[in-house]
Amino acid sequence: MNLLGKLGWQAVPIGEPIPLIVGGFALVGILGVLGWVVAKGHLPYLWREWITSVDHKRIGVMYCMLAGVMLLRGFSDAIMMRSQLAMATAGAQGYLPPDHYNQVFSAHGTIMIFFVAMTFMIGLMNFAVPLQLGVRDVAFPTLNSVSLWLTASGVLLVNMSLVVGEFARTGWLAYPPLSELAYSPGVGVDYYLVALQISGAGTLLSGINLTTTILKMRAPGMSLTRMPIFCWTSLASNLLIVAAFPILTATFAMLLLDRYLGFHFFTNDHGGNAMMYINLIWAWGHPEVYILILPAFGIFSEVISTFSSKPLFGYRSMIAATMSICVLSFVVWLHHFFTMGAGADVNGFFGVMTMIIAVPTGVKVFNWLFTMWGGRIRFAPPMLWAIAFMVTFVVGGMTGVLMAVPPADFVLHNSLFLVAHFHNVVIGGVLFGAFAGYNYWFPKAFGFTLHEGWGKAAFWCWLVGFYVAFMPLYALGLMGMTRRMQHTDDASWTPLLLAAGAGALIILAGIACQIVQIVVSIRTRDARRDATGDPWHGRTLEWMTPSPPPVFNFPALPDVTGEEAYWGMKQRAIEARKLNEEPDYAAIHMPRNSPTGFITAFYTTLTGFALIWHIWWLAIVGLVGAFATFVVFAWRDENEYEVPLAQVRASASAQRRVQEAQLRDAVAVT
Amino acid sequence: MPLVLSACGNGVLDPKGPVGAAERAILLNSLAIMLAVVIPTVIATLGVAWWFRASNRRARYRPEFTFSGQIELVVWAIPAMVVLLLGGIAWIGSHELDPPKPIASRVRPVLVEVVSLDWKWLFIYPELGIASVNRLVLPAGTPIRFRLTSASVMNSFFVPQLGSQIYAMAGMTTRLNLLADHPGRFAGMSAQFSGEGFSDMRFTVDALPPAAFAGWAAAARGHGPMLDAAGYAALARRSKATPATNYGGVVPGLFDAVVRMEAPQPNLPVVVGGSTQG
Amino acid sequence: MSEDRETAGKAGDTAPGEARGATLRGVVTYLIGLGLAGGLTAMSFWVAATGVFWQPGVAIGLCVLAVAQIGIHLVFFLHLTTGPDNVNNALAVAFGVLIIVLVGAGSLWIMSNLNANMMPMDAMTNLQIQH
Amino acid sequence: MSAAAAADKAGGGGDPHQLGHGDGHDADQAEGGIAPKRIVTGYGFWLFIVSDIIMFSAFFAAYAVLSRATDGGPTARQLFTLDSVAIETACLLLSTFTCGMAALAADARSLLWTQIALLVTGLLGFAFLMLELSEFAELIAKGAGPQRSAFLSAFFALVGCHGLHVGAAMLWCGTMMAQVWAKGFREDIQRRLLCFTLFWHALDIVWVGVFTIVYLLGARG
Ligand code: HEA
Ligand code: HEA
Ligand code: CUA
Ligand SMILES: [Cu+2]
Repeated sequence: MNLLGKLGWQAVPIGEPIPLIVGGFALVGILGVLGWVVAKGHLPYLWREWITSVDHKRIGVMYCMLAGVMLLRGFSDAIMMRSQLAMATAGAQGYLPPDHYNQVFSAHGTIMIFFVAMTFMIGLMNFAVPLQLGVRDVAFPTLNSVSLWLTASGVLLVNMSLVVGEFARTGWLAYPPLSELAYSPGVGVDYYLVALQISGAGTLLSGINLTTTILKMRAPGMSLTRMPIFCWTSLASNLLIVAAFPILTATFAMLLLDRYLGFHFFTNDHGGNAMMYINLIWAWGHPEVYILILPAFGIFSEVISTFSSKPLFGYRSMIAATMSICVLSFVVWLHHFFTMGAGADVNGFFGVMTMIIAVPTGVKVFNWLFTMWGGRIRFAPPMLWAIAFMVTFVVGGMTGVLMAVPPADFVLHNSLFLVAHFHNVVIGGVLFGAFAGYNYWFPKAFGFTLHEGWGKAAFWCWLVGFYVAFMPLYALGLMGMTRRMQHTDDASWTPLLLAAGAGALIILAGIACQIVQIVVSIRTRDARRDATGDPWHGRTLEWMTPSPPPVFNFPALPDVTGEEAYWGMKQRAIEARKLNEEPDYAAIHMPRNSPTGFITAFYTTLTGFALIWHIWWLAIVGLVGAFATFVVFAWRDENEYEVPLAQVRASASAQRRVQEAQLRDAVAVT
Repeated sequence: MPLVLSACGNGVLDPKGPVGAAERAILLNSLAIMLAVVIPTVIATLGVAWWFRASNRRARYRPEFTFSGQIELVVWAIPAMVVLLLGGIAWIGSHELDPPKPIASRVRPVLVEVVSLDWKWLFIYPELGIASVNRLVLPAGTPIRFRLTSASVMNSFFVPQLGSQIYAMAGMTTRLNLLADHPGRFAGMSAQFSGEGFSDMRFTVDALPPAAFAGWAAAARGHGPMLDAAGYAALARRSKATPATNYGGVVPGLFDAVVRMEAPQPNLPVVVGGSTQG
Repeated sequence: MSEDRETAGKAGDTAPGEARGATLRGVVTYLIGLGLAGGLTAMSFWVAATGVFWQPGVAIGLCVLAVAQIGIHLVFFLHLTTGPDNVNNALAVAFGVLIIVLVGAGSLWIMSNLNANMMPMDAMTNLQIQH
Repeated sequence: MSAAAAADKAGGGGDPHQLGHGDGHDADQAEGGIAPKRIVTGYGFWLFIVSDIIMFSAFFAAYAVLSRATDGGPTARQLFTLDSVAIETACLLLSTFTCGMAALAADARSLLWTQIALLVTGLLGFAFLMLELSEFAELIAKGAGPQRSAFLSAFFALVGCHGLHVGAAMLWCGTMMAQVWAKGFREDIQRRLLCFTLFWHALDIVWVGVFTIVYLLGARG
């Protein structure tokens, strides 16, 4: 038996310089950062305060940072694809051979959906939901850390495939039989499956955690119909995670069994049925896109209402729309394979069900419109993203509905029209939402605001770049260009392909602005401190805390008496010309930090890597290690510490002084 | 949108047969219906945002305007009505244009059996006893009944100017009916990613006047290689950007043998270390 | 926080699966559950084996028996009730059941439709031979 | 409310990690507030079970679709004998009962009876697993292994997945016994016991689906 399984020197793709160089840079970068951290003596700090942290705010921030880094990876893939397609026209071959190009789009799709869009959204929910609910942390803080590190483990494995072995060349959903051992004998698909199984487990746990938090832990008085709308959309999104991810796990498990143990779920021979995979993966896949978009809808609702200085219009109707999208998303999945040969009744039924989703979505759009109506709109960056979203998303949604008409989809399926549709909703919806949330909550997380000028510059580059990059794809799709082409032959497509490439470059400029924005903001942070904790005149409870909030968030849980809890408190204070009575404070027990998450993820990474390379002994070591970690964690006796009363009082009275000053200003104005 | 319309010669907006034409009509009608809602929505969004900007002192600030029963009703009703209309179109359209549904015509249909291979298309004319690779020749004005399968991974058979695409999958047969109104040359392709040679997995479609088609078939029959077991085994080997060829004869029942997976299996890639060598 | 709210304690929540009442009553509940579940299981096995029933109906009968038994488990072992303290627990189960029904029924419908549309003719005859 | 839950409140275990305000603030859900820790934990685990069952339903769906895809190999009717399945079913059902007894014993703070009930539960689970494994071995020896046909793949995956769960639950059972023994009936141990019993009961529910759909319906062909 070979101790290293299939692993050997030939696994390093010397023949393909590009991934090696990219990987090399990444490696040097990571080692550089690590070296710097160690040399500066920051490691113990990082370990104590971040890596082992179980604080939902820090975990949220780490999720977002992970997503930010992966955005850059996903974007470098995107630039490679766009430049390849701009060069490889009219029969030219470009610089990426199919073998490599196919890995690039598969990795791009996988990374963008799982490790950018979803990771970013989970990060924002983690950060904001407990604050908005007026509680001190999520239901299971240590589990939260496990979720984070399992996601990171998936990220690590996907990136490892750059330098050790290869990634899947099957598209981001790895349809069999192409992804079966017979047609993809390399380790690429194994990397894909194992990495996503691990991060999927993390996502599922995080979904359970947040659902429990929202349903079982809210500030006293915060009934479900007093919850901020972002909490509602988060609830819907996490319910979808709880219901959809197990389907993905099962589906991937079947494909893994096919590949590792010679089962025949989806093989061509012995009665396997690849259509079953396609059916199951979309039964997860469609809800997945709503897992992404629903939190974004929530962010936009908060942002639009805050920056219009008005409560959200039609709050209850928004809740109804959210929950109906949540349920409807489970009855439409066939629209991804209208052309597989199902009968007219089936196609018609799922087509109609799909369109019905446009109704609650439309209701949301109109409610946002009426929220702005009669408002006093401030065009800060979050609001700009929100308005751009409203305009862009309706276009993308419309093209989605167009493809929900089966006969139209018969000619649009798998064309660049489809690619344009989903970038239109995923960038114009999810990514814009992530950026809006990022600009909105950044001051809360770090205590200083982001530079507005650079933020606006980034916004405009992104907006223009997006339209230049993706509108041509609609046209190309109608002209008959299919997706996943490594090169094209039709010379008349060249101008549009060049335009799309140029669009990606404009987006690059936008990204550059975002990076400059964050650097400038950090360097000038002292000038841009958020002293009040409420830089946007917010309406929900997170703005009641100082920025950044103390570990325990609230010295005493706020008493909620209506919708828009914090806005109400501020109004009442203005009327009464004084803050409400100071509550009794007590010492607070908070969960101790714990390395459980990190260590578990270490062992799962080990197991994952071992499985990919068939190093069976190592896989067993990893599993035993994970179990041991679990038992050790379960055995510990002390899992809380006490924040002394004095510290709670100090924090509370500091914030009270700030709020009194704010109140004086407000009273002076009226 | 003008950009889209002007740029679409050769594509799905320039159909050459009844299926494609109907699909284009459905596409454009649905688009128009939705644009009737979407364009006002976009304009209203921009307009409202601009008018109610904080610096506009003429705009009335109405923070209490947070609910209105009438508006709620309208807001749910507008998309619902649109969807009712579109849903009707979708339901009827999927029945009218169901791919297996024969095309009504006085002309007797021609049967073509399509096999997707790594990475080329095999077209068998069982009634004529001939076959071709990467070139589909059709009689114009004649309904074509396709039966499709795959000898390896999934592909999707797609001729944008003729209309509907459909998957080709191993061990199964899908059905499709198309018709080219007039003679002409169209591009065909696989629309479902199938690996390494996917980008070149294209074919030309030549719709000939019926007489010319008969002539082509007669000329092809008996000339060129024979598609027997050995010929098929050679064809099934992986190849990229395969040039178009004709076969002068086909063993009967080849298509069904491929469906039953009794035909020789294509050679598969070998693994060296972690990476695949094509 | 106001004192009254703390004591206002209308029906609170119950942890899922939590039994209430004395040990003895608990044992009795479990015994009843065991008896019912055991009876239904025996019935299932008997229905499957015996020939006294109209055969095409047996499959449905077995499914009904299984659903009944799952209900027994939920009520007597997992202590799921319709009481106000159990609303959240019941809702979670209902949501899960809804999804399972939607995805399960949808998948079976889609797959049978696809298979029917795509079976090569002779495979269809094969299928009939197998029975 | 059970004695344990009441004790929970008294013991100040009201709210998870004291993340809320004060102890055991048990306000009405509709009015918000933070549920006691026992409920929060139980509810989270309940959601996990729901998701686990959804995962099983995907395997069930795959089995239902593929159960006829025997590729000319043995069919369910030819393979399955109901005797051992009946014994397996009895084992699991009884173990569910003893598992409930363990919960009651723990509620009553009886260390001895808790341990005995857990032990019996685990042993019954072990018996179940052994029977299942011997059935698997027999099938494989007959040439009816998972590689034979899609039907057998789906069968082994579904039943094997349930078996894996039972195996994991046995590991957990052992861990619980050790913890109860070492730490006594502490609140966190009690909560874990609650989750464990939920898990065990849920496995039996899945088994009802398995023996009905796979074995009883399968044996009829
Ligand atoms: C969330 C999903 C997402 C996002 C955001 C994107 C973003 C982009 N995508 Fe793509 N894409 C997919 C999901 C996504 N994509 C999927 C699922 C596929 C299908 C794959 C398949 O076929 O299997 C695909 C396929 C795909 C293709 C292949 C089309 C084909 O099949 O022929 C192309 C071609 O150019 C492309 C281009 C782009 C471009 C130019 C962007 C640009 O918009 C890139 C945008 C750049 C960034 C997003 C980076 C910005 C990051 C920062 C500035 C960091 C900031 C940090 C903080 C805020 C903390 N994408
Ligand atoms: C966040 C991601 C996201 C979102 C929100 C959506 C939203 C929608 N999507 Fe999209 N979709 C994807 C991501 C997303 N999609 C991805 C990634 C794929 C491709 C995957 C792949 O193959 O790789 C895809 C593919 C896809 C297909 C498959 C096409 C094909 O493969 O051939 C279809 C077909 O029906 C579709 C439809 C829709 C519809 C109807 C909506 C609706 O929810 C949109 C609703 C919104 C509106 C309609 C706009 C607002 C409404 C109004 C202003 C009211 C008035 C309007 C009307 C009444 C029409 N999508
Ligand atoms: Cu695919 Cu039948
Ligand atoms: Cu979808």
